[in-house]
Amino acid sequence: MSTVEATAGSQRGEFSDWVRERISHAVSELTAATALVVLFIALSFASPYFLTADNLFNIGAQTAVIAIIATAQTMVIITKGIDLSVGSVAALAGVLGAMVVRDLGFSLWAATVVAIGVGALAGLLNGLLVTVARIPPFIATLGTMSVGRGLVFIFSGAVGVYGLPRSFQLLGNGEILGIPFAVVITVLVAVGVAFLLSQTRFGQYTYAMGSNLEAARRSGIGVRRHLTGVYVLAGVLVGLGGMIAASRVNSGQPNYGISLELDVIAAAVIGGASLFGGQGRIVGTIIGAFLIALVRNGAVLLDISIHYQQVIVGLIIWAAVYFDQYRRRRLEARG
Amino acid sequence: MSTVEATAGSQRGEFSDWVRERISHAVSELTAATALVVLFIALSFASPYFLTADNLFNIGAQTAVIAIIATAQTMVIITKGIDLSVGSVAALAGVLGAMVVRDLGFSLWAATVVAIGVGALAGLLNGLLVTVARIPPFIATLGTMSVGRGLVFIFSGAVGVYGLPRSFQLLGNGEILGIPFAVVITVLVAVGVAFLLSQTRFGQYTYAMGSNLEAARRSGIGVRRHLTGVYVLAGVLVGLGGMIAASRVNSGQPNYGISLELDVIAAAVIGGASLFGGQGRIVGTIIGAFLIALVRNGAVLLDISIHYQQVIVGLIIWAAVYFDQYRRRRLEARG
Amino acid sequence: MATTPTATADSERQPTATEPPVLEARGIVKRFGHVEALRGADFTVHRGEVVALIGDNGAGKSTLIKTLSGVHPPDEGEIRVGGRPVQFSTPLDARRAGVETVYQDLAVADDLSVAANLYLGREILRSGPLGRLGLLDKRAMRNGAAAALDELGVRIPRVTTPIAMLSGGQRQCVAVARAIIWATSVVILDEPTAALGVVQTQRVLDVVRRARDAGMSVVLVSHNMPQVLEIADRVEVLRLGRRAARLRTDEVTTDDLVAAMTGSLSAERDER
Amino acid sequence: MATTPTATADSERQPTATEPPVLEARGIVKRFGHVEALRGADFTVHRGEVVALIGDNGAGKSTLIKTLSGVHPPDEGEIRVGGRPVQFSTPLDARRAGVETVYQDLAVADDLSVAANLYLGREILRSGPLGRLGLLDKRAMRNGAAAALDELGVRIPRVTTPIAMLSGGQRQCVAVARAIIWATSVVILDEPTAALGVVQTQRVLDVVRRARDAGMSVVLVSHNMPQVLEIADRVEVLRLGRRAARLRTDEVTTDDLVAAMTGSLSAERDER
Amino acid sequence: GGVEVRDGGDGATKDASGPLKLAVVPKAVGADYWNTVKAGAECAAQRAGDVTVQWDGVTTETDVEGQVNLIQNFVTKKVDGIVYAATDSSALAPATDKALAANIPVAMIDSGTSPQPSNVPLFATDNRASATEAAKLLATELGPGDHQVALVEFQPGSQTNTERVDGFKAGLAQFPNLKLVGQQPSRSDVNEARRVTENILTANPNLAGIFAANEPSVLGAAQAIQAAGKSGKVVIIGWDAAPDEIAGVRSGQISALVVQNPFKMGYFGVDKMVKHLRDKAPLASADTGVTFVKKENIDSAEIKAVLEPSCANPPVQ
Ligand SMILES: Nc1ncnc2c1ncn2[C@@H]1O[C@H](COP(=O)(O)OP(=O)(O)OP(=O)(O)O)[C@@H](O)[C@H]1O
Ligand SMILES: Nc1ncnc2c1ncn2[C@@H]1O[C@H](COP(=O)(O)OP(=O)(O)OP(=O)(O)O)[C@@H](O)[C@H]1O
Ligand SMILES: [Mg+2]
Ligand SMILES: [Mg+2]
Repeated sequence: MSTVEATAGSQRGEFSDWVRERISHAVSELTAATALVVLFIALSFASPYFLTADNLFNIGAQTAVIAIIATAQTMVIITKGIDLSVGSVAALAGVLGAMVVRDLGFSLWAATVVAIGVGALAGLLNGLLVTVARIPPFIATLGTMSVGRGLVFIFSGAVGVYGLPRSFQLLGNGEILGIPFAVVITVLVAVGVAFLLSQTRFGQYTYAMGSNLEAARRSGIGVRRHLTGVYVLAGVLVGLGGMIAASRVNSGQPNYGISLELDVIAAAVIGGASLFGGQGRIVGTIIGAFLIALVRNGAVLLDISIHYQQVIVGLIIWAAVYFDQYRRRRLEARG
Repeated sequence: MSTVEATAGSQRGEFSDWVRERISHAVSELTAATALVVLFIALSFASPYFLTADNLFNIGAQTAVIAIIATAQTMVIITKGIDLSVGSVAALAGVLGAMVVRDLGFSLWAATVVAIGVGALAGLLNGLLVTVARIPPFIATLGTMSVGRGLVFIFSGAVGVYGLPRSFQLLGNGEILGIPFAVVITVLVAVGVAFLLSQTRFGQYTYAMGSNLEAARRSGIGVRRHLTGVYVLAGVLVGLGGMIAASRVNSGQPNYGISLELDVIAAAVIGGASLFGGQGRIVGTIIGAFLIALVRNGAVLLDISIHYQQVIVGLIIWAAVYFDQYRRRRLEARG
Repeated sequence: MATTPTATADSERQPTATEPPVLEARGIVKRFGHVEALRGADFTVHRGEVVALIGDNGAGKSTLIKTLSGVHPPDEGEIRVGGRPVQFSTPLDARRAGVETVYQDLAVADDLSVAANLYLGREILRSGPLGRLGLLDKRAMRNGAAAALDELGVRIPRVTTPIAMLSGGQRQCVAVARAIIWATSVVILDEPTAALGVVQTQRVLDVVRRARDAGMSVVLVSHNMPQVLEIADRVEVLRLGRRAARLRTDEVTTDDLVAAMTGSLSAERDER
Repeated sequence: MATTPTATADSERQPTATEPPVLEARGIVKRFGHVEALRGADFTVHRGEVVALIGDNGAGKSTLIKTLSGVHPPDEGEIRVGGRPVQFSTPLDARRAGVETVYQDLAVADDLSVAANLYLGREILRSGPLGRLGLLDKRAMRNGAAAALDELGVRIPRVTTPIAMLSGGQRQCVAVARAIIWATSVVILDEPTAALGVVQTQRVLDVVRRARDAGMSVVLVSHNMPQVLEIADRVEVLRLGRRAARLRTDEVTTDDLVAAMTGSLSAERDER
Repeated sequence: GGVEVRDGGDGATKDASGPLKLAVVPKAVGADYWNTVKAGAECAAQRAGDVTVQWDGVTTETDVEGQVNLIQNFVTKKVDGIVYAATDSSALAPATDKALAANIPVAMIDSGTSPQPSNVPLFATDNRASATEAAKLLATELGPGDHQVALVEFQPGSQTNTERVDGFKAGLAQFPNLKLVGQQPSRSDVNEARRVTENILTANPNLAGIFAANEPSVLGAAQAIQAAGKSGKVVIIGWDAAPDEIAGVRSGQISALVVQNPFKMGYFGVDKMVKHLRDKAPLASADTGVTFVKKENIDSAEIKAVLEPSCANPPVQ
């Protein structure tokens, strides 16, 4: 009783620490990832059509836009923000992108630049509303959502933008070496943003601002500039996503993306992001997006009606997050 | 320089303190209230039809459901929660309320009890998901939103519930002494909940849990029970609101309330509630709800197209919250 | 010091006490992920004594206190009240057993007023039927809060001020006042005077003495060794999640205490 | 005490100092709503001295410090650095002027690791072009953080632990270490040792002395009068938002300090 | 045999006499109209025998991408044929192409694609022409003299909505005595339709007529007019034939309804597809026609067949 062991956690060796840390980091994704794998295997058995290259690429292409926009949303959520305007802004970007092709004869790539620019501007607006006007993100982006949708209607005259050349479809329907172009873009975006968040100063500041904005400010971080930067970058991705969506349906759709924000927020949160800021990783978000997509795909393959699909999606959202929370608590409570 | 005045803030007299406190409490509502008054006066001049008893009662009746559900939402927001399921649950309550009248011959009042019961059950589910399963409110209620909508479609067969007796309309279209019944109910609900929040222990706990859940727990508050109670009470009001909405259109509509959650959250936040919990008052929420309703009413009276309406609603949301934040900062910074 | 006689009387009673300890922890283990904050910690408080719980930063003092007040259920070990094993699964359980705690992280609700925080969980209701409906008697709570804070000598703008607007010391005063108002059997104070001014600190120590004289037990966590020696009857030292020593304050010096905390002295006298 | 000679040298230089103070506040007024936290506060630090800023709870110490470090722009009054008036509108401005601060409410990012917090706002980037892209050198930061914490004698599970998991004292050590690593001209410490253990407290005081010896100025807020007398060259007393006294530590006792804080003594010597 | 004849998951077979599995996709689920389409499709399946209909759709007509994905998922599933109503003519064209490329024949109902491949038939009514007809009907009901009229549309930006609005306005243009004083959307929500109509009535106390472009819009507009005590004084021309709409026509609240023949669309879609698959019959488009339902003709046998379709007596001649 009178001797004291000195075996503190700090002396157990660097490597095992590193391993433990990796595991604890991966926990939040693990649940979603496990769910994804289970669902994947279940569907492979349940439907003979599921495990075909075509179907898997389809799922990839179908999920691309959601995944890209969910990536953007994750960045914003990490800063303790939220972006409700993603749907409107994606529609605005897609419609304007389609219009410059149809009316001004822009090439697909020039149009993509325009769409990205539209997204960036919307992001800048969101960022300035949050940082300069100090409007809470929920309200700032709710306003942008409403204004954005109004602008889409005004610009397009509330009519879809049709009559686009076939080349317009390349972004959404084209392939590289048999892999859908949209999937390639999604992978690039996800990897890029994941790298940015985990390995760079910009990412560090993003987490810091979400964790404690005042601490970040007192640490001399230019929080206005950086927070605005996050919104702009998110806007860029949303613009890109909107353009891909337009390209996939070969037209600019003024009604695109209604309630898209809920889907992408769900993807981020299923993937372990916290709406109270400071937490979230892209790999989790991507898994979350695919989890939702897989449920939808599987439901069609198994002939489950949309009504039951909605019930099932709800149950899966609950289950994924429940087990995630449960694991985290267990890990915190017992190791 | 060597004497020290003893005139601390605490010695300035109780009454002036009380006055100052009232003012500072009212600040958050003041901005929204000012906006409401300004808009009211502007509309009185802009449209000769605005300032008629008929139109004002119409606005009241049109806003009743939103105001009731926004009241429910405010309670949840004060606890640092959010309820995305209000639209689905209101639809479910309205559809089931209409179905028991049509298929089982229930009276309107019995059907209202059923609708309230449906809301209470949904609230209980939300509450248990949040407190027992420890799923964050955003996700818990997102799931309920999806499941609830699925159930509405399944129960109703995705068709409106028609063929209701005329008496079914009483709740939404009846009048007492010339005042729409729905308005009377809204006033009762708002006053009741405002009293509950500001004068009772239940209200005190609601703010405490939203401000610091852990502190509330350590203070011996049964946080599970109380938080669940808040969700149940919110569900009751949502069920009531759904029934009034169904009664107003004399049918159960499975599509009712899509994106209603955004409207009611906007009303609450415009009225000074904080999504980070601990803050919010019913007066503000009611003002917020009427502000939005007035914008929509005015836009139609002035024949502004929906496109510009959306832009204007966005601008008003920004402006109301911007000035609210600005005033609060000024008040905090300078007195 | 005016209280020395009492302290002596108490400490004389202790070693041979037949009365079981009011609060006792045995072999408490508590893990957070892969960090083992408590590794079989023991702790004892008898009736009417002031026990200081000391230890290095990160020794596990706050964690031990949280298990004693029902915030963290322990992973292993048992807690006894008056000799009988109990399960504190919520803070309310501990409170019902008469244990009142000031936490190091204060645990106050920032948006609520000072008065509301003082009465949180124990609101004064109106008398009569209105009270049974849960109607608050706000005036009574304001007056009670003002009186309690006066006793600790804190200058606070008004009791209706939200806690968020208080200075560090003012916040701490509110937390201390809250525990002291409600204490019936054991008061646990986790570094209660860390942010307090000289005068307020003395007032808190006075209150602690009065509580002891009234037969209550006080557990005091502090890094201020002179303060510990001044106020405590006994000291228990926690090191790396275990009890490393139990000392009588009338037998030790500051240096002994430091030695015990850092591990150069080990004076655990096992009573079992 | 080993530092007395230096202290004396410094304090001799002061009264007749031709060199302007490194940091000076004049007539600072700061209001929060209807609370006037500062009512014309003055404050002076010269080069190479340790000044203690003391005062009752709620006297306005933390608020004064926040105006000096750019967190709260003052409503009235001016701040001078090396005699020249400056406008600190953000903490970065103060930092650029060489003022480094440990806040009473710590201001750390709970979700970030200990190492990330230590380097927050001053991350080490990889060398070469990757660094120019903002790529972090995480290993260097981990090592640097471990070394800095070792110096303060803190036992922290690992530098990759999120701050949220640390004990109160461990958190404070991180905050202190952060300010000390980066200080170049003035270090302001708002109750830096409130939650620290005996050993850690001594280390912090050692660091303060070394900083002073290296020509830096240190502002220390503390409620621990013996500590103030031990470490500070000079004391400024704040009362009800104003400077109530300026004292030399070699001329006063604890009782004098308490008297000054509570208002029974007023010893403001106006230099202007 | 029942309607849902399961084939044990082995739907890949193209054996002409074997069981067939068809996907039938509406623009959106959740309206009386589409349920009638479903009834028609299932009726045809039942009559043909050994045909399974998989009915699935998105929840809102605006979810164009969702429908693209859905069609694609059906192609993956290798159904024998796809019968669907395009939420957007241009956006769904590639989806149709992909199905055809996978050797899955496609038939369109209600709304086609543009371009419409020659081997893909369209069984539909012309929204635009019918809406123009509705405007003429409104003019007739109101009679000579200057009148104020309003339009309650449902979802701006969706193609059906655009067609009906354009058609109606084109019709109005022929009547200079009719002035369009208000145009607001209901977002296919009865409460919303009621709200905007109330506000339009407030702003235009002399409003004489309303055209409401789909089921929820009609119901909400009728509610608002009734609540304002203007039943019968404001002429309503509506669209679709939900039970309460029919009741409104009977009571005189609603002057006329433009009623398509959704049963026939569903029936034709499945029937022609089955014949194509089994008998190699060529697929050819057909107009399924519209009916104008008024108080006078509501009880005629022909209208009854359209309003209350049953598989015993399908309105498919
Ligand atoms: N953000 C704020 N909002 C409103 N009032 C504030 C705020 N910050 C400080 N105050 C008030 O200003 C006064 C001075 O506070 P300050 O924190 O400067 O005191 P202090 O001297 O640091 O006290 P302590 O020793 O307790 O830390 C207090 O009465 C406090 O209530
Ligand atoms: N919630 C938690 N999650 C993870 N680790 C924790 C948690 N709480 C405490 N710890 C760890 O447990 C150990 C003991 O912490 P504790 O707060 O009990 O120390 P303490 O003795 O109170 O120290 P101090 O004197 O600094 O307040 C520390 O190493 C800390 O990192
Ligand atoms: Mg502690
Ligand atoms: Mg302070």
